[in-house]
Amino acid sequence: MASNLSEIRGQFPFLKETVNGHPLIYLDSAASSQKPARVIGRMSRFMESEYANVHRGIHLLSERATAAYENARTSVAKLLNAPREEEVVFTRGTTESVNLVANTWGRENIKPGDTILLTEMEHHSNLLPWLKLARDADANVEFVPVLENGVALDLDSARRLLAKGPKLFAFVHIPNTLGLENPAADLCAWASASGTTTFVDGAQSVGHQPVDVQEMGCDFLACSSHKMCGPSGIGALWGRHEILSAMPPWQYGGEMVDRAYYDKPATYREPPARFEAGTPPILEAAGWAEAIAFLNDTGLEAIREHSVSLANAAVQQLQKIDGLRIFGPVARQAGLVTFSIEGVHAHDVAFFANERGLALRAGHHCAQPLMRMLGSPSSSRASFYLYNQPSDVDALVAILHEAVAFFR
Amino acid sequence: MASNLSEIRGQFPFLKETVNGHPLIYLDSAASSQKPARVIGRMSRFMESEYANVHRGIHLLSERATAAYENARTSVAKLLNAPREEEVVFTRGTTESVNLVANTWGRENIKPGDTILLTEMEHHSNLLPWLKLARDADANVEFVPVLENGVALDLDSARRLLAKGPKLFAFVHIPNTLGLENPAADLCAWASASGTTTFVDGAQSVGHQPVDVQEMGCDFLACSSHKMCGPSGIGALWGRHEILSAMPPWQYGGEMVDRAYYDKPATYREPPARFEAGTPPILEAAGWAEAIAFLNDTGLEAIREHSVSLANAAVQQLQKIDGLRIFGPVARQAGLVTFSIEGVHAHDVAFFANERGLALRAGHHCAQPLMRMLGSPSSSRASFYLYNQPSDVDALVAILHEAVAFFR
Amino acid sequence: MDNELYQAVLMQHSKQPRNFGPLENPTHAADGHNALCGDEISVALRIDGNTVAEAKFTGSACAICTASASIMTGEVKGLTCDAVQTLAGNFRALLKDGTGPELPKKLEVLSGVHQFPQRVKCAALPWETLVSAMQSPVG
Amino acid sequence: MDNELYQAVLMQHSKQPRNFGPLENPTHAADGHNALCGDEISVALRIDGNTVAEAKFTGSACAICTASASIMTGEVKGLTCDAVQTLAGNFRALLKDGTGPELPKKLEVLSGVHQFPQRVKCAALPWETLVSAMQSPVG
Ligand SMILES: Cc1ncc(COP(=O)(O)O)c(C=O)c1O
Ligand SMILES: Cc1ncc(COP(=O)(O)O)c(C=O)c1O
Repeated sequence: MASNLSEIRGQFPFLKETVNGHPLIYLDSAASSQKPARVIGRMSRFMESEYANVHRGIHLLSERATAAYENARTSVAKLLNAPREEEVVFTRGTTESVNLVANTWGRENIKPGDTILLTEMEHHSNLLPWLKLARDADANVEFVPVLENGVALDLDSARRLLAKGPKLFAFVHIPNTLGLENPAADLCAWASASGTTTFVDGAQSVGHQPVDVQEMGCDFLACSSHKMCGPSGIGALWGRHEILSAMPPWQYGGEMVDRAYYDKPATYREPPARFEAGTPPILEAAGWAEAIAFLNDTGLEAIREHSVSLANAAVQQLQKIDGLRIFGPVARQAGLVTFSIEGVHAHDVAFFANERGLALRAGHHCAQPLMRMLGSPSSSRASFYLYNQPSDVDALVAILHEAVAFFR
Repeated sequence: MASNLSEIRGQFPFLKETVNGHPLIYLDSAASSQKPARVIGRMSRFMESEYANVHRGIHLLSERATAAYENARTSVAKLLNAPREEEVVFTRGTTESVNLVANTWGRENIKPGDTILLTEMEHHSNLLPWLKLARDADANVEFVPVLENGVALDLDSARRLLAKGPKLFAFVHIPNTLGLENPAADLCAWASASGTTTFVDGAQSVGHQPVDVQEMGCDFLACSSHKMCGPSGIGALWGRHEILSAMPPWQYGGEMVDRAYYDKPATYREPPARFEAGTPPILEAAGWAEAIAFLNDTGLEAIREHSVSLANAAVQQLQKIDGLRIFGPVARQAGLVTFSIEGVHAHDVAFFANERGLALRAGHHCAQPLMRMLGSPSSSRASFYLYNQPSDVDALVAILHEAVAFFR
Repeated sequence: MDNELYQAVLMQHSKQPRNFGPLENPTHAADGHNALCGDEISVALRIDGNTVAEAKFTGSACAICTASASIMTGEVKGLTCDAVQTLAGNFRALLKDGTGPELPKKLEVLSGVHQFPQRVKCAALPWETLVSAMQSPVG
Repeated sequence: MDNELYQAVLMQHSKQPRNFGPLENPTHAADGHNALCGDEISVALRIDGNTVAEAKFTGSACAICTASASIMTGEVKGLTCDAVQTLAGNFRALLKDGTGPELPKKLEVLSGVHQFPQRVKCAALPWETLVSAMQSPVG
């Protein structure tokens, strides 16, 4: 990818922005990614000549919109190598996907005394819905521990806890904090051996590297368009067809119903329609499909290598800053670095960096329990994606040196 | 509005589309509306130079995105004349807003034996979530009847049923089928007198005419951006502050939590954040705000008059077609006409019309119980909005004459 | 344009459908519907041994669905249940591609439907309901 | 740029905050936090009669929040609770508009904050926590 990096960067209009005269360096893709011109253009064209409500229309625009919407489903299915495209349910994003499963599969399958297994490195979105479910269902929650300084999931414990046969194991594929990748295929294999259902939070991995649900062997996987060059407002839940088919609806309304009555229970359509109540994110599906095409054209393996190599370069240089602590493994497995600096609060770091054009994230990264456990309720995060370049790392390092001199 | 109609039409790129050489005539705005160039342009610009995740960012793009997102909340609050902007919760649309209230306020307040009052003219989205809630809570459901041929809600019955003090009265302001407007302020006044909480489905009214929640006196109101020249993927729930503040969360995840723990219940933020779990529809908020500005510039009263006058003209001429039956009142109160034609199935009408460039909707319009009761499980609907013109009505009438000749 | 779909023969079937109306003493029956456009159809059969002796339909459906049901009920009368299954499969192929193996001439009037994907369901509904009826003994 | 916000006096307060550390035998105390950026602060008071006799704070917070807490704890000592309430209100106005009625000179070092809306919460947090502490008797 190094060879065509400038070509890729040329496709991202946001790179023209400046802060106080400094070119903008965006190191906050783990929160949300920027959009290439072709996604922006696709969405405009869609609104200009293809937009209408989907599914029930028998007119030109409705046919075009339906085709775009369903083609997006095909794109997502292919991106995940899903066996069937009906297994892809459109949601608002990863968070809604987790809530959907917790409220349908969860409420039907988690019984008093059952165990839900999570890990200590979950984003709030893959933590709170399960904690709520467990409370309501009188189930237990166990956590696979994280090793010292967040360098890895404790796989021995994972294996032991999975051998006890929890009902569900929900875990993050790539956490948004530690720069590591969990061995999802192994975890799912151990889970299956115990009859445990698996839910994978793919928010940070899908669109950042190849992800194959069949190879992974999971039962559910969730992801968000906005983290992979697509628009906000859409994401997906992928679930095995047998499991989805057996799940009751969650949200009720138009499109998901087969026959509705005043005085008797309605009958519902098959998945995915059953889980897509109301007007769905139509425009967003068209934009997301274009983002996926863009990522495929660029190459997901190349994107991963690029982001990880930038993160590795950052780790190498940041380690030299006195009092700077990096969370997670030294050899990066994912394109981000979370760190704290003794005597300099993350909020000040982010503010100071922004004044120089550098966009960092500060805070608990929606992973309060993990960051509290690691002893750093507030930390800074630099995350890399395909539009970042090696000089971004140099700028990061230089600005952090300056910040340390200023604040300490 | 008649004077600047051509100027308004000039702002809608979709009008350049053709079908078999015929200019496109879009009479399906009640399903979803088309987008003006300034909304399309706003969304492009937003993605080019203002996009990031909202709320937690301390960098330029995140500040811009947060400002746009919160300004959109202000725009919606003003559009509805809401007393406070924190009363506006962003959702995917009307359907999700109904589900949100049914699963929070509903589950806390509807007890066994309580009554939920609905009307016979509800869209599935304002029907099925309440039926599900009533089943789960062991509550009763009653319906305010619709008068013969759907000409009006039976207000005497409404008054009588409300006097019995149901716990909740959920009703549609403007149904998507009958071309009428329910007297929402009266209905809410009768409800309040009995201590009944009111939920108004504003999907077809907000953005099509002035709507004022304070004047209306309701407790909740739901609407969708895509029905009012804004993007899909976003809508709103408005709720009175005291009521929203007392409601538990529904979806759990990032942004809605205050403090999260592994081993004890989290604490949650105040509304609206409490109800906006995960990355929200950010881009969509920016687009919706622009759509609202566009509607305000055009004038909501003028838009209503325009659409209703086209519907009235259509009724006048359609009445002359032999065997054509129009549902709802002769004098239109809203800009749409639903009809059936003896011996010609709605599906064929829509197909035939589309071949001539005319976009109609056919089917049950997500109001199966109503349409079944009116004796027409499948009907056609022509709906008008600010970009339609008088000649669209003439084309509709001419094509229906042709269709009758062809199919009968 | 319309003519490719609404051929004259098809319109005859839709305006004056054959085998339309209730069947007395059916042995098998099923209802089908298309939530998307509002087609509603019921198919009733009298199966003698392994042969479809009688087939009628009722309901309210669009021209394509009505014509398809009219033609279908005519074609399947006298066939064995196995032959009906095969025919249903071949008809599905016709709707998908515009051609199908070993199809009675009369069914070819529906070959234009495959060009209009949103109408394929209309033509297919009677056959789906028929197949479901063969598996649903009455009473 | 930074200098408008991080003035020299402010940086002194943040690097060497006054009244930082635990207070023995507090009569009133409260915790405050800013979920958005991770500021965490605890304010402890000894209120004698109607007067704030002692005020200290602990926690981990950004420079603006720390400096604001350092200055605040110095200013409120010896004031009546009513006077503290008034001062808190005036300080809110300063953060909103960059000026405020009757503010002690020392607080003016924070007047630059209003230009950075995303930092207003940082400067306000100690005061919000103080007001909440005054309403929260210990034990
Ligand atoms: C690991 C992880 N899981 C879940 C989420 C939630 O995704 P979303 O906000 O798109 O629902 C995020 C992103 O914030 C994330 O990084
Ligand atoms: C009256 C009415 N209520 C509710 C809805 C549902 O709105 P949405 O599909 O945007 O959730 C619609 C639109 O389809 C409607 O017309």
